[in-house]
Amino acid sequence: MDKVVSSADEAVADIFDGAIVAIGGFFTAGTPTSLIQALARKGCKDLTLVIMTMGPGNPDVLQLVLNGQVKKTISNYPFYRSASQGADCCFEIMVRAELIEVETLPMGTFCEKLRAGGAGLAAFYTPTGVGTVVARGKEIRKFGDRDYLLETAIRPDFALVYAHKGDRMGNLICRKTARNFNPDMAAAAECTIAAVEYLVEPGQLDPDTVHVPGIFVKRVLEVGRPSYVPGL
Amino acid sequence: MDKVVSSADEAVADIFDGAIVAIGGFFTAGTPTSLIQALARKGCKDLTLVIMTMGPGNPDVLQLVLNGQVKKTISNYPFYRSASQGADCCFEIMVRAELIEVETLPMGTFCEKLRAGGAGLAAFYTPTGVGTVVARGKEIRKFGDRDYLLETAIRPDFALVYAHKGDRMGNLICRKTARNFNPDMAAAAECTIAAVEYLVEPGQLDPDTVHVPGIFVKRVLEVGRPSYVPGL
Amino acid sequence: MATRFKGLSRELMAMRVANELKDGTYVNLGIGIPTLVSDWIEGRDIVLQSEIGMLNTGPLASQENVDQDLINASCQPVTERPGSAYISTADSFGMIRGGRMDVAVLGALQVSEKGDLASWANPERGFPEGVGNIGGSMDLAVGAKRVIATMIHTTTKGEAKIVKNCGYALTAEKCVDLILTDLALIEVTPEGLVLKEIAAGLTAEDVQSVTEPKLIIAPDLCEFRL
Amino acid sequence: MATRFKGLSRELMAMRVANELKDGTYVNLGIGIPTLVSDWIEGRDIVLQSEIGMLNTGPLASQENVDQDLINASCQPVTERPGSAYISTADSFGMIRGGRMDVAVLGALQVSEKGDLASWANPERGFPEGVGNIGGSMDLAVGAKRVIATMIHTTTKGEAKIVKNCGYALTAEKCVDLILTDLALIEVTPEGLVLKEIAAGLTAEDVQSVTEPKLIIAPDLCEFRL
Repeated sequence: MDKVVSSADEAVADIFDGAIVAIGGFFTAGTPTSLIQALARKGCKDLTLVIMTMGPGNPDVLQLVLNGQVKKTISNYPFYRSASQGADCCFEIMVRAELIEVETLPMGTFCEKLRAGGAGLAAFYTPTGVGTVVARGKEIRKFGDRDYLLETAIRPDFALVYAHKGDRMGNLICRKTARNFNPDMAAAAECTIAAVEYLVEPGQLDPDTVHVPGIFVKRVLEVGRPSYVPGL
Repeated sequence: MDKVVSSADEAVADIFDGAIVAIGGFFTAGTPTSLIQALARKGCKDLTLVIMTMGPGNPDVLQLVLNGQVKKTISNYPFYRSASQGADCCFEIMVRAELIEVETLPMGTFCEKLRAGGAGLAAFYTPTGVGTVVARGKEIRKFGDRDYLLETAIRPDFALVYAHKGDRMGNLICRKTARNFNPDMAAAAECTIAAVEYLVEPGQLDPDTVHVPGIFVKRVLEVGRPSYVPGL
Repeated sequence: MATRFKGLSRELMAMRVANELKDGTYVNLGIGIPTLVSDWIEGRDIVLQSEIGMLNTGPLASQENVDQDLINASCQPVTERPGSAYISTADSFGMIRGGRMDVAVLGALQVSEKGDLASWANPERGFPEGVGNIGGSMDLAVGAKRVIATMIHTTTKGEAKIVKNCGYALTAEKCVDLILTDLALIEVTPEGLVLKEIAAGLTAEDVQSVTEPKLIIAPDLCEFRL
Repeated sequence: MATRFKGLSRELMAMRVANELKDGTYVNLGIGIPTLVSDWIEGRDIVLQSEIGMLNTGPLASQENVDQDLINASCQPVTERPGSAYISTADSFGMIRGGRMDVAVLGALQVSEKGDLASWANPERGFPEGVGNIGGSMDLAVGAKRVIATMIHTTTKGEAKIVKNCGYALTAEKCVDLILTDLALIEVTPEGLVLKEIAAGLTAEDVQSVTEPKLIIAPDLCEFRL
């Protein structure tokens, strides 16, 4: 199995209008920048993005917003922390204008909905969000003496993920906190596309240390290791 | 934090009568033999064991049965495959005599109940077991066009787990298929006790390759690397 | 007692299953006849999953390269292939339920005409209801995109194992896509069971005589394609 | 507009929180004042968790040892300590909900007398209801064994932030165990809010005058133990 593709444009070629696209990365760490840029070039519309944040540390996703490609986001920390930075941000402006719909989830629920999707579960009961606005319209159920909230799985159509090393079969190893959402998004999506810093041959990754088994990955693109200054 | 204990007996000293004890290992791979032996020496009674199998590849757990320490097992492959081997097995004999209660779960449900316990979830909906005897008395619910079964989390009082390497803070690295149930049992239990082949100092394990973060582990016992012939 | 027909050996059954598998797919092989399938796919571009928590499982280990920490779900020492990955058993079943197995080849005790599978509880063992070795069978039957059930066509007493309704405890409902026995290859379709291939020297009537539901004879019925 | 009392600096607030932490525990520090707590526990046997997916997070990185792949949940470059471990964010929150954090120190906008916490949605930002940066706050508030809420005692307009009922969107109900402001240390008990320590030069009446619910004065009320 050789899942290597030779360009970011080829990697995202079948993403369609209206697709649900999960994008890995936690602020600056572990974001598949070149795949997001290719998605902007491709220009498909009405996208639902499943992504930690829109803006902070992630200027490339703002290009998708500026292009008018984003219909909805499912996020946990969508906005700039600072109100002044936020006021200038095209995403915030479009949210206030009701041009983009935002679903905000607790970070643990956000992850777990993806994890459930990847693991073939329909839904789960979590204690997080009970008694808050997150619980609106959702079932509350008591187990033991505690209330839990029913949350359903997310199965994105596509996931754009990032890893430090990957082999041709799609096995991925992430590095430090750049791992973050990438493994669970890779497992949850129907079609997962991985940007890897270093492409290696099968057999060169220690099988005990693989974070994303190749079965979850449809395409692998080598992007090299960029150098940047982390922080917001 | 130094979680190292100097003997298996010390490691299991607070396991109490009536405790729910999860025991790692898949047949012969990754079983904390010396901790099971210490539990037999300690002799506490009315135990509920959460364990893949009773017997095949696991003679030490049969000693717990012979000692009359086991009230119930929650397993997924409890018996010998061969009826003739099974007929001679003390566990099967006691099950038939209704002296030990057996709850049999699909293997994926077994794992996932532990995973949910460790992750602070109360329950989940799985497609596995719908339309079978496993579904008896459990809620069935439709999500989309498919039926799912409600399964609740397991939170054992103790977990006896096994790893290849461990550091003093309880970080563990497993080896090949000896990983199996060990990480999820470690996360699920109130008190997790780890037998490790090699004890190392904090800093000697690559943090990207840890399978069980030390936060889940209360005690670490170095047991050396035994040599045995795998198979049933 | 019904006539016992002569059909494929277990090894040739495994070979026939191997011919069903496509390159570039992920496959889980159950215990028994399914395990033998691995002998027939060496060198092919098929990734085997072991539900214990391994992807890209290699052939059984020979005595000198046994690794005590490396077994398959049947507890047999196996080997790695380039591009293997280990995962926890929980993640392994996440993968299975999540629909990532293109094919699961499972042993069977009974298969119904609707594709219900009974594979884990032989009443002869005499356990209380609901008790037995379920193992990974239910998850695989439910999760795999395509389920191939393999078994000897009849019991040792000559009773049909392809039945109208399973009398044994179910593994999963309506999950089997293809049945391969020593005597026949039968596809489960919405219209019923379609007899597609049979063992050399047998007729469709022979197979029907040891099969409880009425079989639909495929227009291109032929001998086993081996 | 209420009188603005002079209390602890943010740095000393962080120091006071650090004194609450016990050796041998696992602690998560939120954004803002909580982040500063790490400066006061260096060399102590406390393991910090970053919800991004790291255990045993070390101090902030200095310019020369920045690793672009190593940040905390506030996106600040940090360092490893011996015995660190990386996990996925999903596993990190499993750990948090599963009750493995001995203490979470969280920033707050309001805390009610029942210990309700409002920390994520400032209505001044003007987002639609339910929209904002929830981040990891809800999971931490629900999952940690002990929640310490830190905040400046009043708003910039001098309004009380310790209130009978939170007017801002909740993070979680009845989750706060201890409130640390620049003016006071207040324990949340079934009987109500107990004023335990106050800033030098202030009286219990001063603190009460900028606090909405009636405070219970601890018999051993004293100046901040720094």
